[in-house]
Amino acid sequence: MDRTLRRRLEARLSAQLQGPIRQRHDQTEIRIRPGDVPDVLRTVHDAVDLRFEILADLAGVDTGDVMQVVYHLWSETSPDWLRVIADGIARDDPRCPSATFLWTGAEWLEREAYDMFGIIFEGNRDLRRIFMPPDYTSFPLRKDFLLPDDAARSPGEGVRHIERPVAAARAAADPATGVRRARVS
Amino acid sequence: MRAIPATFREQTRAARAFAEQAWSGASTTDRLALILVPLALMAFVGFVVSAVVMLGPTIDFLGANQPLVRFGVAAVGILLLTVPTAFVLIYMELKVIARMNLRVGPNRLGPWGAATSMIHGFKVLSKEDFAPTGADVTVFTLAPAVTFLASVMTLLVIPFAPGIFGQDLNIGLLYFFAMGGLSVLGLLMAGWSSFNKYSLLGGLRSAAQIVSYEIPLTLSAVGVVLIAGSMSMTHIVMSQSGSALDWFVFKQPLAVLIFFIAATAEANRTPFDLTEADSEIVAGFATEYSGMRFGFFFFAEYVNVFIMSALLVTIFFGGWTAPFNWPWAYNLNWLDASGIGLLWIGIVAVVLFVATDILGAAIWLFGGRDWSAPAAFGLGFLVAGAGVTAAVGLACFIAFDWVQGIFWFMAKTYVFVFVFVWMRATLPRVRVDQLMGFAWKWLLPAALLNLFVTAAAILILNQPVTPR
Amino acid sequence: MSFIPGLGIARGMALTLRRFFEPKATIQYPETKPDVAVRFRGRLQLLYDEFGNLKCETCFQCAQACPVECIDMGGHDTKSRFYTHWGPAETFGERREESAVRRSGRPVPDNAFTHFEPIDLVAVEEILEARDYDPREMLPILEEVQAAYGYLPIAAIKHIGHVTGAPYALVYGTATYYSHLSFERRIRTIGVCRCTSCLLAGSGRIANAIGEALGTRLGGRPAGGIALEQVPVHSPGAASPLVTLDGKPQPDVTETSAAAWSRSLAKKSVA
Amino acid sequence: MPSRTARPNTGAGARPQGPPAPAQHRSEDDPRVMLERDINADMYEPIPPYPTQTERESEFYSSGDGEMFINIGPHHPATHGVLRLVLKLSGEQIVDVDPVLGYLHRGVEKICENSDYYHVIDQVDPLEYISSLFQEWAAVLAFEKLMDVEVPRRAEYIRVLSGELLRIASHTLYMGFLALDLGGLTPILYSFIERDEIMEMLASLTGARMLFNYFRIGGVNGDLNHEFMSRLGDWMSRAAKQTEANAGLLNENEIFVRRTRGVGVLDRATALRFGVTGGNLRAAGVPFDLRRAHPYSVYPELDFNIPTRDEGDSLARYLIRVDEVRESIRIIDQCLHNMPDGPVMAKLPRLLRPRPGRAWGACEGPRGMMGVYAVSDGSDQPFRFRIHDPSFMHLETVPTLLPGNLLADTMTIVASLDPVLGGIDK
Repeated sequence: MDRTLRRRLEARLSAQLQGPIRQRHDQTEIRIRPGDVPDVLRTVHDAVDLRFEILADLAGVDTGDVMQVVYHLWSETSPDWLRVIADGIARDDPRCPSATFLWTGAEWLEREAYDMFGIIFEGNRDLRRIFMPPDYTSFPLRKDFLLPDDAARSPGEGVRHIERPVAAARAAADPATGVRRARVS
Repeated sequence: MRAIPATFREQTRAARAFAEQAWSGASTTDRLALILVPLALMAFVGFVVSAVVMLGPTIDFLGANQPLVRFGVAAVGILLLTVPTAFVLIYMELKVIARMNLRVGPNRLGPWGAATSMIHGFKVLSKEDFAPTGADVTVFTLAPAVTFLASVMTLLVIPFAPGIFGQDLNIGLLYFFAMGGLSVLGLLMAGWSSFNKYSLLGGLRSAAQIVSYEIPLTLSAVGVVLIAGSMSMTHIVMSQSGSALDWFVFKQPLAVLIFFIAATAEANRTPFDLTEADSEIVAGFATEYSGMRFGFFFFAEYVNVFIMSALLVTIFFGGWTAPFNWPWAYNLNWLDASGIGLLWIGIVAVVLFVATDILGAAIWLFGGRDWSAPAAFGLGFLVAGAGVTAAVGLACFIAFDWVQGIFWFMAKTYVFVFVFVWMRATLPRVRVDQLMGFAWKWLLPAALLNLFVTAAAILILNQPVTPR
Repeated sequence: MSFIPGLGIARGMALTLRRFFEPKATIQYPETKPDVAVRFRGRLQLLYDEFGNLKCETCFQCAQACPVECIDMGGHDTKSRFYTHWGPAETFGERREESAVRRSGRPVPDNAFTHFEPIDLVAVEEILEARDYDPREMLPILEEVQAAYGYLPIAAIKHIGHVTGAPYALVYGTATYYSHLSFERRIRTIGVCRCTSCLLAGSGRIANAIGEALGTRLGGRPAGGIALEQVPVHSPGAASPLVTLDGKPQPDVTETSAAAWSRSLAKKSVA
Repeated sequence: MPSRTARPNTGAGARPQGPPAPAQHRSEDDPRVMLERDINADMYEPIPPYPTQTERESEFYSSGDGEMFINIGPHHPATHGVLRLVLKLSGEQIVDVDPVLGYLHRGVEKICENSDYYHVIDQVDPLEYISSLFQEWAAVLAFEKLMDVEVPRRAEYIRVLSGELLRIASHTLYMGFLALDLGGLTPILYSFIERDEIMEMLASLTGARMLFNYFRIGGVNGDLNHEFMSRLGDWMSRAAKQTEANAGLLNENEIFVRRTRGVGVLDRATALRFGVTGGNLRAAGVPFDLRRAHPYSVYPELDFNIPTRDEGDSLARYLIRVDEVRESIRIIDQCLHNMPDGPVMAKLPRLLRPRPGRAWGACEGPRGMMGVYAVSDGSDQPFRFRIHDPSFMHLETVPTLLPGNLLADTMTIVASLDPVLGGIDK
């Protein structure tokens, strides 16, 4: 855990931060609004005491209530991974600014996130399906996309050999949509 | 004791009854024999009679127009030669590359997998032979034939041995290069007509490559023409007879290098096999081909390798001449040059018989208890036969210069075929622009330089090498 | 790249020529088999020990754990009551229509689980909470579950096996080992007294007769919904031998009529 | 491909208002088109493989005169795996490229979200089938951070040992395939001899030949055994010499050097912008190697160098691999020398229920950074399991590197970037 990185980040990004900076093991995690993604990424990329130059990963997450876009960054100024979570993206119309203005390589990562979660990255000039066929209509990694054969906590559970308790499933799942909701914030 | 039937009617009835009984009693094979044997007898008698009658006129006719006969025989012989040559080369390539890759290679079909390429040929024959949608079917069908014939026709002027060649043209070299240049036409036809982008690229590549490598190829051979003072292949070979030091490789070292590289490109071999670069354009001009059409391309490729090696040997490595002076003269006078006479056949037969008996008896008596007489004499026959065959072969080798010639020619040629295969096993492929750049920037100036130096040397020394 | 042009190529050619004569790495497969590592896990076969006994204990764990569902095990349990099946659908046809159903987004029917009705597992959850999900307390857990439901539902056993982490086979084995745990709802109970007077009066023979007729034994598993148990205390004033049905004495059951009576009883209970 | 008629959304989520799709064309690789249309020159006019949606697509699928489209793949001798490159050519010169992915997509992330933490490890195995241990390694790293598991030192050393062995195997195969795509037949077979030896070795260690399901959360499955050690000793005695000899077939070959030098130059800035990692980034002059840049196992205790080169061309990418093989042999030596005793597994419950949280684990694979982002919601399955594969980022640079080169350089560049489609398509 890199305390100095936490101080530096607080100094730089006090305005955009949502909630406290969490640190665990070798990871430092900040949460921002999706609108602030360009400023924050620009800051952590360019600021002399941060210089997070390598984009390790860009992942979409569907928590069941909202969508998230998670960036993992690496810098030689810190022994920690920096995890930037753009939180609170609406599930019915998920939109997020693109990171391609900094990392051209984010283009395909965003394509993948769009393909799997339907998150639309404004500013990405090649936002189309990358894995799924182009006429595919749904987004497989969403939590309401059920695999009836062996998906736990899904209407089809118990018919395959990976079985889950019904009560726990009903408790964990929203009775209306059957969406498995995260107990993570 | 049956009574002999009196009247003719009774006789016929009895005969028919006997025939019907025999026929109904006979099995299928017997019936076949009953039908075929008389037919065969009649055919044989007819043949003998016609031969006796027509022998004189036939010989007169053949003697009357000998060149025509010679050409026909040569063409047929060469067409018959190509397929086994291709089989041998394919098997050789499989095996040699495998061994260089630390593999064993084909070893299941036939002894040491020797039948592999033959089985491949049958497989290719048995495959469906289709033309893709949108192909220009006429050109698509003609292209393999053109390629194959172009490479086969060049064999006509290659002297395998003194007296063993299709035609001794006095423009043999020119004819060779002309025919070699014809093969690009077939590749281009194939690439264009098969309506496939890969094929198109392959065809165009082959056109550019062969057209640009024709020039250094030809120019490097012109030096030899200057020295030998003739374009006839036989003449060129004769002019470098003698020991290995008389070969043109020592008079034209640069030309040999240029010729070898250009020949590699001409035969579309690695590292210049851009026309069927499988990792770039799937199979080049042959992408859409299948069945025997593809087989023709395949044969043509390997026959090309053989021909290029043969030409290299012919004009630079002394063709069918021995690498050292042979101690005794050809055509020993106690052996008629026209071939082995009846006397010799008799001698060979007697020697074989006697040797078999002696060896068989020796093995039977002293070879231990476990030798039965037939086994012993069979082995004796094999050993004696091998010995006699070797002896006769050696005698022929000594006696007839054409046997010697074929031996040395084939030996040299297959050395260079091995070098081609060896290069394919080792080298990666060059790029198109590097290929063309190499041809135009390096090979062509080098060939011209070689040509000028040769001409200057001949002018200065003022003694063109005359054949012996 | 070396300064002399062509030197690298020459070196390469030399290397290949050397390899031409070196021993080859090919393994002629059918003649010489390559040696398989001792630890190799790749073979799917039932192994036998040195005495020729089958090593497989049919614990179904391989079929449960197989990630690609290539292991398929099925069959009846030792009492041949319940058909158990782990793994994918047997035939290609089944699998195809199953995947079609799956694509359509509906639950996939599997014939192997027709007997397996889901139940309300709240009680099981409470019991497990009380026992702290400890697989070592399997027997009390199972007893309490049977007390709660009156029998052991398969759903409950699967649930217990899952949440406690104990393999299903273990729970199932425990449940089938102890004779007082049963998978069947008990409908009626026949009691036979074994006090001295009743034994003298022949209650032992009656018990045997009833047991043979029902296909069970005294204190054994209930058969056809009828359990055969020992009357704890000889109810006062009852004649010997004492045979009770759901606690009510049956005075007219004697050694001769016991078998017929119990058979008719079984028929009625089944119907 | 499924039919092009729009189907109702099977996922219950409302579909976001994506970019509008214009009228749909029939793709050219649809055989019915070939049969229907009469044969003439407009067969060659560009038709997008599916309806154009984005700016980039419409730019790509509009061709000038003399330009033609050609498909490299999905089934082509030179594409590693099922990759499809739509090339826009003028003559033999490449104008533009559009890689089409997804022919190998298996939805492993979804499968992993629906299986236990134990099952995840062998689900991620077949992704990077050339070097599967590293994907497992990233997964177990993330899970161990998620569950605060302490891994025994011996297990760590065994991980490093097997990982470096597999790195050597992968690099050897890379050299062979690069040579094969350049037209050389022999090096690939020499590489396969070496790799096969290593694979047999690892089979005797892990129990499987290619998809070793070996790493476990908190250790490894099974300790070193005698068979493995003896095989390893035999191999190590000749490994250095053998690899040198095999590399000597290519390193100095003029044709090979001319084919690769200055081809597909990936300079430092571009590599950083594209998120390129691993040997391809080090060939561009950035000494970014997670084994040093973000030490994750016993690597801090080991002594090895990070080879880097400044010219970022295919030759540099190749030579970097050659050097890394030497370094890996050194690492294996050190592992064998100071291999500690002790257990190889930490004590763990049979059913893992990590407390809710997020963890990111990354390790340095042969091709670059293998990453895994795991989110737990307290249940026995990862709530979100994200797999990051380096080949994905490397393949993304192809549209930048190819234009201006010749058709033959496609194979050089793609092979020198060393993508594995199993990892790319997930």
